Amino acid sequence: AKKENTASNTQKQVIRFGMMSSTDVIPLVIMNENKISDKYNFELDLQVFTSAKDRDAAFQAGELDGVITDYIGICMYQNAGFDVKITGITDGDYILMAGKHTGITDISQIKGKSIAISENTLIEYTLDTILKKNGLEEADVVKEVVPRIPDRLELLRNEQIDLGLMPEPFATLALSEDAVLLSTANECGLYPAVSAFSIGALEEKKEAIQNFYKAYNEAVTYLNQTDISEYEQTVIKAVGYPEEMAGTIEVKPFRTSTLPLEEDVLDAIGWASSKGLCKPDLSYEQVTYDVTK
Amino acid sequence: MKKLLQQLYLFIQGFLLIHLFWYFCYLFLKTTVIPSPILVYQNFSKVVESQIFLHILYSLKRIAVGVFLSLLVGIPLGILMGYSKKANKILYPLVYFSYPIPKTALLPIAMLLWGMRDGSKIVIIFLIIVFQVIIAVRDSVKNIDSSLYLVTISAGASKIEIVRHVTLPAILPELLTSLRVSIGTAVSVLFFVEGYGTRYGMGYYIVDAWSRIDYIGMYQGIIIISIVGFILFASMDLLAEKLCVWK
Amino acid sequence: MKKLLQQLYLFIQGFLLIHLFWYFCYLFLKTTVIPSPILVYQNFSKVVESQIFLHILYSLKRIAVGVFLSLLVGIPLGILMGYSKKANKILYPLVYFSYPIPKTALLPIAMLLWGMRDGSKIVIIFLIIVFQVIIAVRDSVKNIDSSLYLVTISAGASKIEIVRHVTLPAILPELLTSLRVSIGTAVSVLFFVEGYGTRYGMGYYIVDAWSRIDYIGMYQGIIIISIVGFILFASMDLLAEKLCVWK
Amino acid sequence: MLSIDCIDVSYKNKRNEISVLKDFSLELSKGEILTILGPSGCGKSTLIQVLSGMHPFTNGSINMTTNETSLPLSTKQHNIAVMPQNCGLLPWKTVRENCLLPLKLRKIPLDIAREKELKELCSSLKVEDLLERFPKKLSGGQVQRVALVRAFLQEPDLLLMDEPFSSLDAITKADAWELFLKVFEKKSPTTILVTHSIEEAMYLGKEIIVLGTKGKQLARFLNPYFGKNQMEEKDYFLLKSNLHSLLKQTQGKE
Amino acid sequence: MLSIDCIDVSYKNKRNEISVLKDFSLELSKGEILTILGPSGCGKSTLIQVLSGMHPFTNGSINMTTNETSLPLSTKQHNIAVMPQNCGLLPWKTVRENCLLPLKLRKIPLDIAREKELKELCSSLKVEDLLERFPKKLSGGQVQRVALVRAFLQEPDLLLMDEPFSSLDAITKADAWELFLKVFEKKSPTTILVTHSIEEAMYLGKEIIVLGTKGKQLARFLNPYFGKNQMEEKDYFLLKSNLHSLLKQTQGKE
Ligand SMILES: Nc1ncnc2c1ncn2[C@@H]1O[C@H](COP(=O)(O)OP(=O)(O)OP(=O)(O)O)[C@@H](O)[C@H]1O
Ligand SMILES: Nc1ncnc2c1ncn2[C@@H]1O[C@H](COP(=O)(O)OP(=O)(O)OP(=O)(O)O)[C@@H](O)[C@H]1O
Ligand SMILES: [Mg+2]
Ligand SMILES: [Mg+2]
Repeated sequence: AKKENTASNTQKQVIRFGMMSSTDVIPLVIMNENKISDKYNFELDLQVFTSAKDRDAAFQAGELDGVITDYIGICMYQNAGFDVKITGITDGDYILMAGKHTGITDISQIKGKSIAISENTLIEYTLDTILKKNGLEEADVVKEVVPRIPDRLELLRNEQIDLGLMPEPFATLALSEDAVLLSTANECGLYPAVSAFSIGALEEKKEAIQNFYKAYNEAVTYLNQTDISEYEQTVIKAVGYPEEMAGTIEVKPFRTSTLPLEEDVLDAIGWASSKGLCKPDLSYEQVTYDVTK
Repeated sequence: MKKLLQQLYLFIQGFLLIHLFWYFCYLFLKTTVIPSPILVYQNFSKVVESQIFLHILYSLKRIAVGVFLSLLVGIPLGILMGYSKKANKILYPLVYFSYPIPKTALLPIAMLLWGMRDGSKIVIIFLIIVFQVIIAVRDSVKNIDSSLYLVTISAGASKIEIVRHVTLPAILPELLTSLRVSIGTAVSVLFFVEGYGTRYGMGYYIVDAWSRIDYIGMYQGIIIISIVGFILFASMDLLAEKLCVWK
Repeated sequence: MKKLLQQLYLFIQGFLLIHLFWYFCYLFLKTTVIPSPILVYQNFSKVVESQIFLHILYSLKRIAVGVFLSLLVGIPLGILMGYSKKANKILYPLVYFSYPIPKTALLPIAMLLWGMRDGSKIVIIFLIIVFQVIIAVRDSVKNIDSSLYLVTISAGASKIEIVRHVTLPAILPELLTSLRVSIGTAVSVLFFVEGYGTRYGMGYYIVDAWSRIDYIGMYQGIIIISIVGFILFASMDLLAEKLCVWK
Repeated sequence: MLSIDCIDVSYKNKRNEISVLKDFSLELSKGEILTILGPSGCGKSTLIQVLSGMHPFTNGSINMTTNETSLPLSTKQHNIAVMPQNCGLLPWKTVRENCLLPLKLRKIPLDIAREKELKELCSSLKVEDLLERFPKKLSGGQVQRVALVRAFLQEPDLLLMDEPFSSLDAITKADAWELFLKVFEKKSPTTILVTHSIEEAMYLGKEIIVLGTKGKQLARFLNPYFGKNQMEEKDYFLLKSNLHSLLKQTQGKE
Repeated sequence: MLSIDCIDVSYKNKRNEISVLKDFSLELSKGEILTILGPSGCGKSTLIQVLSGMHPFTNGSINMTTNETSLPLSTKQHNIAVMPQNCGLLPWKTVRENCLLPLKLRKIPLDIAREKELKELCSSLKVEDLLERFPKKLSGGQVQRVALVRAFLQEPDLLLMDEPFSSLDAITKADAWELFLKVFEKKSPTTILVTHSIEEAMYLGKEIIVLGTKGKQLARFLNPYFGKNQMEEKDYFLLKSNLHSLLKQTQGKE
């Protein structure tokens, strides 16, 4: 159906944007839903992926112009020789929880407990950051690799694992079933998710991408000023909340898009290079791109 | 007609048996990942609303093209390897090396070359199935009783005529088995290849539900895929009966 | 001895052919997704350092157990379905329904029931392969020439003796084919089942590299898995030759 | 005693059913040899298949008396040896294994006496050099001789042979006939032998039966020339030409 | 003219090599019938297989002259019809399709004359009712008769038959012999016929050859009794018993 749209509006530039379901994507979906993108004369082709590997593959294959990713993802793209620039920030939180029967109520009790995460990703970085902020070390928890988030949720629910670190909507689901909230990324001052474009797209579709961020900010303004009831269905669909949660969903205020802070990015680069995911001399300038200039 | 009714009866019987098993699992395991079958069926109207036939059609198209291409490539290659020692010498290390490569790991390349739409999906299905077909065809060609060729060869048949009159009918039963296995594999692979770049397909339906932890939806998708698979298999059986009249 | 050398020669030849193909792809496509084979081999020392043999061993264990279990269950079930109309009537709808279910979608259940370690991995491998074995065995049992039974039956053989003296040897060639296909499938499935709950295995090695967008590492893993797969297949061929001396 | 009582035998296809034996009856005393003559396609092989438990029959019954108890014929209760028309060697067993298979299935131990018997039979039929070969590597006549060894090695209650000498050359055939008579003398199983050769039927059959289409019995009589080479005798020729014309009668009606 | 010149034929196994024909030569004029007698396992079927292009030979050469050009025998250059020992019907073709397959492969159109010939041959051999059946549903003799129809229907330069009448009853066999002679008279292909029956060899062969082990030629002569039923004649008996004792000689040495 999307292709037909393009055919009728040939002069509009198309931005092909890859993402995975999470709260980060709400402004993007609203952009399409409320026809903000039309107003700014570009077309937003949103592609949903269920696995980061698939998304990265499509991105590298040139099937996408931009993606929602994170600091660590950017480091890995750069390391793979794929020039992807951070062009803006997005909002999403990652919540560290303990299973309801583990008896853990505070983050200080998690020593030696097991946690399901994905390796060499934002999640592991977030975990390490949270641990560090709370005076713990990486080795204090047992990391189990489980790539798919739904599987991690199941393991937590069914007490096969003690801890979970999850984005929405999984965190809400777990918490609604009496999982214990221990900490969150945002609490620790960590906002690792970003939107990013490949350098090729930035050169080719610069104007459209500038407009994309204008539209993004307009969508954010709309979201922050409007009562959730007006766009709850959109949120449920985009994020993947279960239908039953209608009416109870909360959405934190969104930030308008800017470039992330240099020290945050450098922190992440430091972590990534210590894991061998990128070279330590990667600079802030190399990984960011100011579209407003 | 009577045959069809009988098939239907078996279908229902198998259906019930599996559901009974499922229900017991639900009762005894009491875990969130196994919802009650009753609940799943209560919500079935949603499935129909969600354009399930479109999903099925998309998947069937991908399977059909993938399987067809694998047969198109796999049967001649398999026959070639079965007959020609030279061809076998060149092709067999290639096949033996390429077969174990997890084709899903080639996704980046497939996407690069054939895009994220049906192109790469079909290529992945093709790559997964074609080696199964090649191996099955080659092995069954090697197992053909050599006395079957005598009359045909002495009557001056060309290579193509030998394939047409002896080889193909002789390997037909194994070919049909291989087709069954391939279709089964293709259906399961849907789950993987429909996880990206599409909003249609039974695989997408399941993955989508799964990632939304909508287990009811996921099981509905699995039921749909099972039924479609069953129908494909049953049609294969009918086809086999039609094709192998001489048995 | 001469045979082994010949095998080695073929091995090297196939190896070179594939790499030539790869190199051309690299030259013409010029994309990060396809690194230069030279680069990949220059970094090969890293692979050896990274305990690759441990990875291989872990994977082999999982494959061996999974394949063994599938044969253990699949062969008797297939034979039963091939011979007994009654058993076939009950089992065939079950098999036809369960076969197309994407087993990977059952991962949550498998993980909860058998844990994240080898248990669930082996169960998934088993579930994927067992249906292929059942179908292949059933079909080939049905294709056995009925005149082969005459002497054995009239000599008063029990059912088990018939299976031992007639059925098993008669389906052996197809069984070996099915085993080849199964092993190929199992190797590819590694990629999926070793993506979680383990830090060892060739599948893990590839997935890990992929998720780090480390294409060089990923290709190294693919090379390793290819070689291991090749060796498995070649041993299957040797086994087939040993077992089917009567051909 | 073997008694076949009014059985019907047919081949079922998807669409039609071909009736082969209709209301077929036959009695045969213990230790007799019955040779069956009949036109091609009259149902001789089918009868052998039915008796060896491979093919079902409808109506009627087949009983066999051994040790004074009469039981429905079954491969479990009765010791049946069969040599089918295509010889029925298992391709995956060597000649030796093929020959010993029926004994193994009947749980008869392979003692020295039996080993010696195998050797003797093999050398009589000149297959002693082929013992370790697989059937695929044998010529047509060799296959048949191996199947003969196998059949002769058993000690069955009922011996069924379907054209057992058809691929043998004149000399070997004559030897095989003698061997058959010798084995029969020793073990005297109840025997049914299907053949196309009138001479064979007259040399090997204590009784001869001539079948017409659908297994209709055209004649049955005691054969005075059993085991005798009386080709010169006038009565022999008379009987032979009688059989010949009987067979000729059956041909028009197939 | 067919000329086989000093060929060696053997079966190769993984370990050993079984030599079957050693330095074998044979000449046969166009339009002749050669019947081959020989003990079981002497290499008759192997020879047929070699001539029909299925089995390779080493050394020597096989040439055939048709239309005055002599070429190495090949299934592409020469029109060869073969009836193998196991008849070689394709299980997935009906009787009719099996009979017509060689014609189809030789691109000979199925005109009315040929259709009529098929009908006639079938009714002579009494398989006219079986045309739509599959070979699995035939009796042993029926299979052989169908294979005969197929062979007779072709118009080959070279006709090879391996024990073509072995599963036929006396009456059918006699009919088939007559039919063979009739067909031969009409089409006169160069024919090699392998048989185990001395009578058959003497009735159907213009020339007779007796083979010993490894294909050694023990005798070859023109047969004065070709197509003649002179069983009463003394010379006939003499020849027959000569052949018999020749065959007997070969037996000890196998
Ligand atoms: N595939 C094979 N491999 C090895 N040896 C074989 C093979 N086929 C036949 N032989 C051997 O070759 C010899 C000749 O076989 P062939 O079939 O030509 O005999 P034949 O003269 O036709 O005998 P018969 O009259 O019994 O049919 C036999 O001794 C046989 O054992
Ligand atoms: N599987 C089958 N399905 C249908 N009909 C069959 C089948 N097998 C045999 N027949 C038919 O049954 C009849 C009897 O066959 P059978 O093999 O018993 O004949 P036979 O007396 O042994 O003949 P022959 O002397 O030619 O071996 C034949 O007319 C044949 O066509
Ligand atoms: Mg018969
Ligand atoms: Mg022969």
